[in-house]
Amino acid sequence: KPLRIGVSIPTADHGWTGGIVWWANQAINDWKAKDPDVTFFLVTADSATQQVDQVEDLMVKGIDGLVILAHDSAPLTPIVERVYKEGIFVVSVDRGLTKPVEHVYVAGDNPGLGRVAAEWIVSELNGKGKVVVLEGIPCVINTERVEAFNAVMKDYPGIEILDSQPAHWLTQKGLEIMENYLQKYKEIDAVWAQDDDVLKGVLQAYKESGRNDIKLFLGGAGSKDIIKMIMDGDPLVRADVTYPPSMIATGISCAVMGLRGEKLSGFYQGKIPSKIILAAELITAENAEDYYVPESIF
Amino acid sequence: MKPDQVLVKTVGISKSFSGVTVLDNINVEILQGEILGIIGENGAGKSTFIKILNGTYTPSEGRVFFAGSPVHIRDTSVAKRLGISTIPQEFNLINHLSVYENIFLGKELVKGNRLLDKQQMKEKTSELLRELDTDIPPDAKLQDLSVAQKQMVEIAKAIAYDSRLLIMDEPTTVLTQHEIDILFNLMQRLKEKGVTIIYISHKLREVKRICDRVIILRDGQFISLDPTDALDEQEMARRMVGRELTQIFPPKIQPQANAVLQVRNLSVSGLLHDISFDLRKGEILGFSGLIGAGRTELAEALIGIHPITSGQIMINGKTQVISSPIDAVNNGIAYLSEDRQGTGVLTSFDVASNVTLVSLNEYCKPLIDRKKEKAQTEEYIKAFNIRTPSTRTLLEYLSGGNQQKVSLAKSLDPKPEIFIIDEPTRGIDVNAKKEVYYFIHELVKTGISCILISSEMEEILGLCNRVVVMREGRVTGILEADEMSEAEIMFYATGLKEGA
Amino acid sequence: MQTNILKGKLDLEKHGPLFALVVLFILSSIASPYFLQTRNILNILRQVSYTGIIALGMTFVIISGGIDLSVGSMTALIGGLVIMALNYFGGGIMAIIIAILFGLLLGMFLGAINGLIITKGKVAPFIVTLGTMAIYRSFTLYVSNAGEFRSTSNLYPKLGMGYFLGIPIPVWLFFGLAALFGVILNSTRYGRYVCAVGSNERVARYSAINVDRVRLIAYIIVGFTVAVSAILMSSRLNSLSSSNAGVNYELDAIAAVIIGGTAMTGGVGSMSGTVIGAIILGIINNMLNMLGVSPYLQGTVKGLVIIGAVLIQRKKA
Amino acid sequence: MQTNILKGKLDLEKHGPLFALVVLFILSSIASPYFLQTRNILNILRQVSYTGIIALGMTFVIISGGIDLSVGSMTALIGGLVIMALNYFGGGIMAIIIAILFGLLLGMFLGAINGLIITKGKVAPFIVTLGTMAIYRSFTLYVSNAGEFRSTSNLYPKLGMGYFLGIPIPVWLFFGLAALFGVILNSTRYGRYVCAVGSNERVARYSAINVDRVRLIAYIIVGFTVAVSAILMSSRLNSLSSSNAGVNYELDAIAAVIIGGTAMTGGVGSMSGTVIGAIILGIINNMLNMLGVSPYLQGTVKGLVIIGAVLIQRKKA
Ligand SMILES: Nc1ncnc2c1ncn2[C@@H]1O[C@H](COP(=O)(O)OP(=O)(O)OP(=O)(O)O)[C@@H](O)[C@H]1O
Ligand SMILES: Nc1ncnc2c1ncn2[C@@H]1O[C@H](COP(=O)(O)OP(=O)(O)OP(=O)(O)O)[C@@H](O)[C@H]1O
Ligand SMILES: [Mg+2]
Ligand SMILES: [Mg+2]
Repeated sequence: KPLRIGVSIPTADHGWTGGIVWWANQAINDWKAKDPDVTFFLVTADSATQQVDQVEDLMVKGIDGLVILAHDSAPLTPIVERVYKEGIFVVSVDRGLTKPVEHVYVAGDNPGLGRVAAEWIVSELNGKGKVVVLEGIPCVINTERVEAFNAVMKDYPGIEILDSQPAHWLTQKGLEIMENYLQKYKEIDAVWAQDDDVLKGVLQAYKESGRNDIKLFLGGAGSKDIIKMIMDGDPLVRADVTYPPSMIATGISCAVMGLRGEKLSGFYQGKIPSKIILAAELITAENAEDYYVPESIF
Repeated sequence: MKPDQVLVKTVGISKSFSGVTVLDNINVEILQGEILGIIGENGAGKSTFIKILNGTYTPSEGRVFFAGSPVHIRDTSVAKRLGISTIPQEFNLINHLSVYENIFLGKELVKGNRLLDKQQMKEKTSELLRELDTDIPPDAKLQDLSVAQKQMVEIAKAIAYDSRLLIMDEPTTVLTQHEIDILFNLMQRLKEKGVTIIYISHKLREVKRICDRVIILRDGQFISLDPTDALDEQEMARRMVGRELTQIFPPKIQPQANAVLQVRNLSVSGLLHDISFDLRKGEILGFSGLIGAGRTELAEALIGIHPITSGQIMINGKTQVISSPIDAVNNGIAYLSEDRQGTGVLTSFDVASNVTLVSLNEYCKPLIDRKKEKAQTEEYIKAFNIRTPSTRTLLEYLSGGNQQKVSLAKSLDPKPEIFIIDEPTRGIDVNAKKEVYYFIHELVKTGISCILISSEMEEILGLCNRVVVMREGRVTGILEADEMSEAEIMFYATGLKEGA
Repeated sequence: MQTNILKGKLDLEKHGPLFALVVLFILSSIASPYFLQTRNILNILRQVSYTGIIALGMTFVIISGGIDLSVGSMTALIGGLVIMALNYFGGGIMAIIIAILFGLLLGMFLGAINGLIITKGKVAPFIVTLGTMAIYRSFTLYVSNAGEFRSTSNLYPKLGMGYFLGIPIPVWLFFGLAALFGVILNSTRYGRYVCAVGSNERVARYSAINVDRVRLIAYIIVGFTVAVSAILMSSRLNSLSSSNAGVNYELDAIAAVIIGGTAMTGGVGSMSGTVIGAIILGIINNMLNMLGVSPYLQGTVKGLVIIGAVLIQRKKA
Repeated sequence: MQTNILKGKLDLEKHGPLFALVVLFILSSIASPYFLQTRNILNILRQVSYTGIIALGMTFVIISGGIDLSVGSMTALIGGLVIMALNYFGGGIMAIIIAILFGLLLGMFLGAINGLIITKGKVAPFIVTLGTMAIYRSFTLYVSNAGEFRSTSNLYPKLGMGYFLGIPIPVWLFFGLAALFGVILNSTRYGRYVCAVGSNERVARYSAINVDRVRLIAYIIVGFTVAVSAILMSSRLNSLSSSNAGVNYELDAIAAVIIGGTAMTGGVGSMSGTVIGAIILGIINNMLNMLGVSPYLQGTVKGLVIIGAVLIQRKKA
């Protein structure tokens, strides 16, 4: 039986979303090879409203399944609700919707990312030290991560958070802000950059400053360059926390399997799970190799 | 309405720009229903004076009384309310709007539902233009009109409004005798209706003919206010300049026999048809015609602005393709535009940068040699008596006539072989005119050839060796020196006579 | 004869955008079988109406010789505050009416702020609206803590999602406002003055036109249209994201105006052109999705079509 | 006497941006103890030099009456392709020289594309460069699969990270180019022509100036500066992200030009003004971080300072 599946994701506007686009294409190609009866329509949107438009366009084409990584939760909810009510199989990835209008929800763990990062920093610093934070774009995801991070840190009075500024998940911005931090704070023990793109800028600024007081740097999301550094035993970048863009590929698989009525091996239930939260995993030198996908772009 | 009632009275009006007084303590009374002339050299302060009356400038000192009561003409809308309208020296028209939209700008007619009454405005426009004996369609876009047509629109705009005081700042500089006659008739009629008119001009003959009284200004000072009957043109000129004026036209020089420019069967689609003439070396060749005769278009075709559809241009016997002003300059052709601010000078540039704009190459080695630029500009300032504080003053701060002189200097600076001058003395005073005529005389003496497009018959007769008469984009006649007379030229220009 | 030729030329120039639209329309019908479906056409119209409505107001601003880069941020701010007002008043029918009125007033107020700084402060419109673009966005983030505005009303979405005679409500408003503004631009004093001011400010001033007021009103109008658009959008989504609602709207709106034949330098322009410009942009986006153009190459296609749509007009005219 | 006063007025106008800079400088020194540290000043200068260099080229374009929105995307495309070229040739010193030459030529080529469509196609600069902004970005994403360009050279980063006499190389280039362009603008035929074209195109045409060529060259110059900036940036990070390198550079560059006193409508402007404008923007960003302004309110402060920096000039002049 032929299947038509729409995949709606944000445009590649920074490294991680670039990874999303790459993994979406990857999964689509894998499935095309495996199951020639499935047709995919991939659309990418700059903004929530554009994404709404694109979902409408997909509906005109008559799809059986929709995999959506929403730009924003609330704005996409009404349209996805319409899709859902038309009986289309909906898989929502990463950013949840404000109503239960999906069949499967696949997501990374945003609070988890903040929590795991905080816990690792605390343990590496032995509960004592000065930390600076580079946040993402001011938005919900960022807030969840930062709040979880701060919640952990609250329990350790020995840790002082010196500053927390938005670096918008941009390398260049990370570079600038880190330059300013280095200027402003004569002593820093650890840097949490939240995102690996930003971390690259941060490392550059540190390198240029010629300082050697910082003991550790932690990014986030698990880009291949940073994983490579961990594998190669970099003294400053010893860990990373995943927030894998491959989740979109998992979402696409869920759509096909859901529509085909397949179940997960090892699961005793008849259907695939309706909620899948991918753990925020800590990557260290021991396990880095498992996470390294050299052909990925992120 | 008593004829001798005072409409406008100025008491101690002065105006200074950045500390320089350009108008000093002017006390005059303008009478209801008179036509009052204002004359004076370029930069004497004529435009400044009327700009104070119409609200463009506020005086630095002094007061204005209108119809007996003191008024503070803060801006143009106050002047409008008082019933003062102006035909300004530089066009105040909007290129993107049509003729009727321009005429009614700021005083649109509206219907009961507050929407514009376009039909009525168009009809009124047609009426006004008919009164001026011009057949410009009310719907035409302003940018498609010639300079003379724009001037007629500007006149129509001013009279469309039932004003009590009508100010005309050099309205006739681009008009031919025909239109001037129409305008004067109209002024006479308005005067009979009790409208007061202020008339500024450098054409003293016109002032003598139309004005009841005349004010003379010199260097911002009031010189005299007399009935025109009491003055002749020589006396006016003498008072303006402050000294005796000698013969205005230089003697004519016989040109050489060889032609530097030969135009053969030149046509530009829709504008020019089958034009042929020769320009000899050292000749001043006049071009005469009524408005819309196509003289400006011909000049623009010669410098490559209008693409030529057929025919040839030969320079020194060789056929040349001139498809842009750059080609023209390279072929030694220079052009002085009649549209001073539209295509002539850059008002946001200073005097020196304007003068050297076309010939800038001569001043580069490779950086611009500012000293040389300054020295050259100062020569022109001396030669044409340009009134400017310095070579680095922006052109927008110069009076109209002085801008014209800069424009002339700018086209002359590349030292052309063929010089096309379109209305060269537009808005410049008698004395400066003389300087310009003698300058042209000096030029042709050195072997430069001139095409002189002029609407001033005197100029054509006084300067030119021969004259080409055009009508509706065609050459209707070429008159040799001995055939040249005002009447003969008009015959060809109006189409009563034809054939070269 | 001369007049005829002049007119002929003018008409072609006037109809350049329409010509571009027709070409694009024909190409799209051939390229995709879905394109001509009623539902798709309605989708396109609804999709363009949000930035299209803003573009209508922007037309006045651009003709008057200005520009407004703040419309995107303003959309987010107004949409967000309207939702907050709605929630505050309880979400009933009265609450909706009050919130809408509040939104429209707010839009005109924000537009007036732009206009006043530009006219009274004599600062270039580009700089002023670049500044307020940052400021309005920052307010939005601040009131929402960078989160989302969510309406609790069940009634509110009816407005943005509703239909009237089979046509979505935003589309009605888009065409309705276009007709109204077309009349204002072509047949009222204000419209005439906008063109005059944009074409030559000095002359306009000389003709006793209150130049500052004309320009101020243009910014108030665009503020009003932004409010309409913000209300429609927030109602359609029943929520609004503070960080990315309205992002890049200024570019879309300005592009629609210019593709529609309005000169960037001011002085001339038309409302029908702007409507066509907005629809052209909508068709481009729709076709990119319908044809499944590679995400990486969508930008190329979009860029080429935008330039092409304007080039085609030049060639014809 | 008039001359003096006229000059005096002119000078104040000319020095408006400088005045704004001084005010901001004093305020910043008071507000933050770190501000005046040599290192911080050098940081600011280096941070502004990337968009600052682009702003220098943009100054020509804006004075000539145009605009270039594509500079950000162009930065990404050139930076990316330079890295690819570098890797292809092996990353040695020769490879670096070839890659840089290639990058500069590419920049001029991309600028020329903009310029040619604008002058030959007679399409508004806003539309053309909006289109090429999308196209250049799309190419970048396409060649990199929306990933990152990574250089394998160990030598390349020396360029962007290096110092000469204690001053970072990008800063040298920024000031060097500013000086060079200042001379071109003020003391060469081309500079004079750019002002003439921007001030009144018709007069320029009648004055035998090749208007199209003057404008084309302005776009080629901005392409060149974009290339310089792209090379410096990619060399500093030894890599470049295809999706977000150069995003919003056009806004920063244009803002720098206009804060520097160049008129958006063309005709007048200065290079020193642009340098000052770029530094003003840099100080704003620096202070926002130094003072730890709430992320949500940073936009407000930034917007206010931008508008204020221009307002202060008006008041003085
Ligand atoms: N805006 C201005 N700023 C500075 N100086 C000015 C300004 N306007 C006029 N002037 C100066 O005032 C003087 C008088 O100018 P005005 O335009 O009144 O002369 P005019 O008598 O009309 O001359 P013309 O016959 O050439 O038109 C001139 O020297 C001129 O340079
Ligand atoms: N831009 C234009 N587009 C179309 N027609 C034009 C344009 N400019 C002028 N014309 C027409 O060309 C004809 C000749 O123009 P013009 O009046 O300039 O001739 P002229 O002999 O130079 O007159 P004048 O003595 O008043 O300068 C007129 O019929 C005019 O309407
Ligand atoms: Mg005058
Ligand atoms: Mg003429």
